[in-house]
Amino acid sequence: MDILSLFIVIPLLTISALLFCKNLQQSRIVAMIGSFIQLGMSINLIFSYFNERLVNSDIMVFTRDIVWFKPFNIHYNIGVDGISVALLALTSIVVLAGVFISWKIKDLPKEFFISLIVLSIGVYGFFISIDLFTMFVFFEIAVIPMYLLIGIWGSGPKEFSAMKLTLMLMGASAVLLVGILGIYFNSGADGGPLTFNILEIAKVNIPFEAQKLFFPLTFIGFAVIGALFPFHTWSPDGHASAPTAVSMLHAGVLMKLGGYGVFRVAMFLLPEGALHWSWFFIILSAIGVIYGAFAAIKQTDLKYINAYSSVSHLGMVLFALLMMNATAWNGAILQSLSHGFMTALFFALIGMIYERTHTRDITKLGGLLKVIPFISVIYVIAGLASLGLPGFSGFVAEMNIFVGAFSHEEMLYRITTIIAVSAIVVTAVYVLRVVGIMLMGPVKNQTFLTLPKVTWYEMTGIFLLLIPIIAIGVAPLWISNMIIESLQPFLHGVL
Amino acid sequence: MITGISIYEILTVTSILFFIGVYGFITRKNLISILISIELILNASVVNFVVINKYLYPENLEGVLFAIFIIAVAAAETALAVSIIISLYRQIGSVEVKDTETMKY
Amino acid sequence: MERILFYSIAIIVIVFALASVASRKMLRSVIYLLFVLCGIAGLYFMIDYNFLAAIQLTVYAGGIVVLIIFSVLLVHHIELELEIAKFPKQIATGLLCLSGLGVFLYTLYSYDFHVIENNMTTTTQSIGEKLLSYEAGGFILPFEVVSVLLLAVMIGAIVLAKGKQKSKTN
Amino acid sequence: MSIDYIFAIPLVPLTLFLLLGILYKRIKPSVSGYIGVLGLLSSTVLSFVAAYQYFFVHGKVNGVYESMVSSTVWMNFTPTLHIDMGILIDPISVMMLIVVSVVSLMVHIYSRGYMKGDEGYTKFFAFLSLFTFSMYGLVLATNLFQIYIFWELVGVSSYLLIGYYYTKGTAVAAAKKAFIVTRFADLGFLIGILIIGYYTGTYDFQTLTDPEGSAILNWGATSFMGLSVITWALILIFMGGAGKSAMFPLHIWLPDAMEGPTPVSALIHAATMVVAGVFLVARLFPMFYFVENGFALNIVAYVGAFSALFAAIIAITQTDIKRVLAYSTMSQLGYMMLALGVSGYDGHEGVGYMASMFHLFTHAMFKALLFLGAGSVIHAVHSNLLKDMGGLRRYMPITNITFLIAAMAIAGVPPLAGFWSKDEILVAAYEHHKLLYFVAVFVAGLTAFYIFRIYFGIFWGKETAYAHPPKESPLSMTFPLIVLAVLSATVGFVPFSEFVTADNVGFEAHINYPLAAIATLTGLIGILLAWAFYKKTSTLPDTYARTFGSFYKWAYHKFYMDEVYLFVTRKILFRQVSERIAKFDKKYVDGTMIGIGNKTVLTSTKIKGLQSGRVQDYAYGFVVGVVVLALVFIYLWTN
Repeated sequence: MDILSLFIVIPLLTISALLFCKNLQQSRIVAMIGSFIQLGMSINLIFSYFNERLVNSDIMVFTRDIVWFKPFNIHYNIGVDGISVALLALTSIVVLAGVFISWKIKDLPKEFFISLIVLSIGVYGFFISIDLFTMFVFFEIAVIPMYLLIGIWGSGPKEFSAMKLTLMLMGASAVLLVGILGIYFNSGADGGPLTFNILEIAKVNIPFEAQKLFFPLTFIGFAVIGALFPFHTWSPDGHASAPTAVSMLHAGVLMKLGGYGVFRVAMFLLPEGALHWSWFFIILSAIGVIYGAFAAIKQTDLKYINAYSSVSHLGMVLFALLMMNATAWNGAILQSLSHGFMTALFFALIGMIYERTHTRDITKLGGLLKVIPFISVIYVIAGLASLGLPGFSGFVAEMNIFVGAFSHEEMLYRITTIIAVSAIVVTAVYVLRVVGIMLMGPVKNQTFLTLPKVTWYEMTGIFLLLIPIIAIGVAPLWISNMIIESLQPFLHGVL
Repeated sequence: MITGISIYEILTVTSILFFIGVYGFITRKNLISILISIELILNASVVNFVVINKYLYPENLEGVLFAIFIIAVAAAETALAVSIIISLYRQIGSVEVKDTETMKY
Repeated sequence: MERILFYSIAIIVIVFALASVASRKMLRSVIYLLFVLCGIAGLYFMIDYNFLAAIQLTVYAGGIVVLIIFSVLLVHHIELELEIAKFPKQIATGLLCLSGLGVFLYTLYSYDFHVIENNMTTTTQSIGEKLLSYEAGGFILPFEVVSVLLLAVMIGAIVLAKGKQKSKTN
Repeated sequence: MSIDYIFAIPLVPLTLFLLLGILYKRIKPSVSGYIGVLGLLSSTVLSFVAAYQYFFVHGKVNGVYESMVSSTVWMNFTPTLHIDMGILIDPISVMMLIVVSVVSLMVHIYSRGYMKGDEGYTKFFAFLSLFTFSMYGLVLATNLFQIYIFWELVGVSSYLLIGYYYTKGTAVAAAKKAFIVTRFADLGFLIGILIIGYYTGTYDFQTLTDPEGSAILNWGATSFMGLSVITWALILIFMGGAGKSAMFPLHIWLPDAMEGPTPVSALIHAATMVVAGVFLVARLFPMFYFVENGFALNIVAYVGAFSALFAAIIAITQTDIKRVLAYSTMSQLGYMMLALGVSGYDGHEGVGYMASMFHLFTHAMFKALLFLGAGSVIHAVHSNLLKDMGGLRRYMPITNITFLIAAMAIAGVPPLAGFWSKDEILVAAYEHHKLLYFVAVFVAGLTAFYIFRIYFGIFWGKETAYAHPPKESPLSMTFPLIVLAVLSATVGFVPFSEFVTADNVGFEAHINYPLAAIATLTGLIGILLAWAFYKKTSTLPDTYARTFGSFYKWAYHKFYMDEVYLFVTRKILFRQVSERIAKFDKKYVDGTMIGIGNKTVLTSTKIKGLQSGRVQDYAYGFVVGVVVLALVFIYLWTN
């Protein structure tokens, strides 16, 4: 068994073990052990990746290729580069933290953890695939359990939100499938056989007309899950209804599939189409950045605030990807990672606050710093990380994006960069607004005085997420080197 | 073969019969009437088998044999249909199509 | 002579068929059907398929129509005026059938049938031999299948017709 | 000279912060106070060692104090453009080290008394350490990005410390305001950095400020909308500096920041953080001076002069003593900016630069003293308002005397510290532009007036009936007062121009007697007026307030700047933009998506009737289909 297929196999084993569990205690232990092994594996993968890189200079390493549908030349073709390694690590950390946060889940614990792990299979598979079709299959695997997770374990208008989310993502998938098939049928443009293999297609000169046609389809297909304005509206409702761990996984990991897909498929395979269309999507994503930030100011539901903040932050990812240079791309990947940890942390904290106070309306909360100091302090830290304070990962990512985007030749792009930069002020406004209203000030409700303290499993979840944020923020060089190195083949492909 | 009658004329008659059956099938609202219409349609086609056999391939017998089978199957079908109608009548007290519309949507 | 006979049979068949689908009284409708079936039996006689004509009369006119009459008598009052489709729907269906007929006839008349002039009479014996023959072109297998079918239908009909009276017990 | 031991100076407070932050609950308050003071003491000692070594042991090389750098790459943007982390030792950073260390140490000692019994005692020291660390990092920064990083960190420490009394609504609001206003200013700073990085390809101070370097010579000539791109960048960077240093119109956060504990106001909002803007301009001084003949520098000068005047006028009318001091700080910062703005580069030309740094140095001492003295008073009477005080000289003799020394220092009474530095500023202004000079002199008079107004108000005047008779503060609080008073009285005699100049060469400064006399006279007039108005309770202040009428009212309401900002943020940005966007999102963007869903459902409801379950209908459709298809095929075949 190769090191990457284990990322699929171990969750499958975990699921089969979960099937035999009888109650909450057993299922959470099994899920925890399974995710813990995953985390160990992704850490191991980081080190083996560095070792492998010393001797192997292919674009993808640890590759493996098995045909699974010959007539259409579909392969189970896997491999990783620095970017996917980083994102795999992100996923395994968030999944483990998610399991810890769901330690006390009430209804149907076994089924909950199974769905959670199915979701993680989809995500792992997506990040390791180099075959377009396999990638798409994993993409769908990741999206579908979402419906169940929100529809069954959610709160509020959960059925509606679940349906809205799933339908919008499915709609995007349909568009994406057209894009992928378009790429597939043009992959023989140089006379070779039709193929789904990304690395093979990248060598083919797909005709410009086809690129022009299929780039927007592929881009939008992926970008909807990355919350591109104006296709972001599934996200606030979906997050608001989802249970804590699902929000974490969704915002932390699933939304990253968008940026990664855009990068790996749309930009890499259709570079000329990307150049042709970039101005349009840059404007959209820059609007998204500012728009999300402004929309977040007026929300009163914590999860809505966070959802709009995700729109803003992930708009930054798409924005940077379209800028087409190594610095901005590096920033985009770092932003994906950083946003993944940060927003998962946020949702975890919101879940804890909600569990204790039974409300997410910030106007009803107040003075939490006095009654649940640990959670509140971490919330402040997460907020500061989110507004891009140096020393946290957000700063590193944003600076890379800004510097990269600003070094674009064209004036239009630089002006949009300045617009996007101004989001840092608006972000500060909404983050501090929440901190000011919810955490500081007098204690609004006397019942808050008796709120239970933070528990060990909550602390574990928090630290799992907080440590990478600080680690990237304080010492960004190693990870940014790992990413930049992997960007080189893409740069040559595009420029 | 009928002296002085071309195959076109016979086929015209059966076509008319066929479409009368179709008309009845669509417009009638009663299960038994629909059954009658089906018999008309079946008969129209049986005649076609026979006539084409007689006019075009007189030395063969396939058309006739098919006609016999069709009649047998029609008899079977009618028997079943009638028993279904009776059983339905027992259950819902009606053989009107509108009362049996439970397969909707 | 045969022309006159054929046309009168054709007119009987068509008129009674129309009457059968148009009549609002069930029993009459069945009786009109009987006339149509008899007319068709006449047609078989005219083209010298006597055996077939006999079967038509016995099975159809004698069996099926009687069955239908029984069912009518079981489930209807004789004088019951049946409901039929609304007038616009009738018109629409009529037009549809007419255009369908037009298509049929157009196709028929534009096709050139290679008619073989003959006067052969098919005997019952030859039909029987063909039906029970094992050789190539023999129909023994379908014959057996049909007999099994008839048996199955017989059982099925009994089971169905004997079914419980659910609506009344509930 | 090895400079590696200087890394220890910022690292000590960082360690303290982590230690106190992590062991927050498990550490006794008294212990954490001692740890904080001891840690800072070691940093201070190291700072003095560094200063001694740099100026006296290492000394001048080829006639200049050379800059020394030790840094490592922290993050790569491109192979050539990267953020370094390290330390840059040159005269101004060494001077800032001394300022930060001394004031921070004094504030640490003072806080042990002032914060006694507060439940967040340990937290307070942790935040103070975080701030001190960030401030060290800022002054030692080797490049623009590093300074930006620590710039943000001092901002957040300031946020945390202003909001220290987090259950108090006004404190929370003030903290938020301070952070957001400076953040807005930092936006300009960041864009400026981006522009500089893009054109010059470096963030490094030494490369950027080299007068013969490409940043100044080549890129200074690339123009955009009438000005050089570098000038634009400098203006934007100055915007960042103006935000931190509370220059008009970005000053509105500073008075509100007085909601924080008084030691914090002394350390952050008087002596160290707020001078970061001045320091930044000084850091980039060659760029400001050489690019386009100092266009950006002129802006600095005028903004500084206006802020000085503006703040001094407001200071006269305020009744909260900490606010008076806050406006005074703003006014003095304006002075420093003004001095930088009027400065030249070489030799004696650079007197403004030298004066600005000198004033920064002396101001840190006496303003910290004023704040700590005010804190001592507030500690005794539990109020910030002037009307609750009076006649305190009998109860608090040490506070009285130290406060008086500080007040005389800021009023420019010779031979106290303020006199010397202010004199140099006036000289520089006089040589540059007469208008700026007159503004500066006028502001000097106003300064003397408002500072003695509160002095007389607090320590003389009518005695208020105190519920508890006020007591002199404990030794932990008076000791820093005495130390700072001694420093305020004496640092003026430091031959500053020998050490800190624009070109790092040094020159000998002489007192310009006529100008000094005028300045001193103005100061004395101010003091005498204050004497006449406020020594005893009199009707004079009210009479004059009425004479000035609406102008007084405007000044009392801080010229309605807060209201203007509130209008822009709350009415326009929140009400108009943000709320509209939120509504737009709900109604149109989301509405479209949901609309598509609803339309689908509607269509399906309509067409589901086709699937009626009636075989006859299906047959009808089937026949129609057959006929139509047949017609189509016939049509196709016959043609």
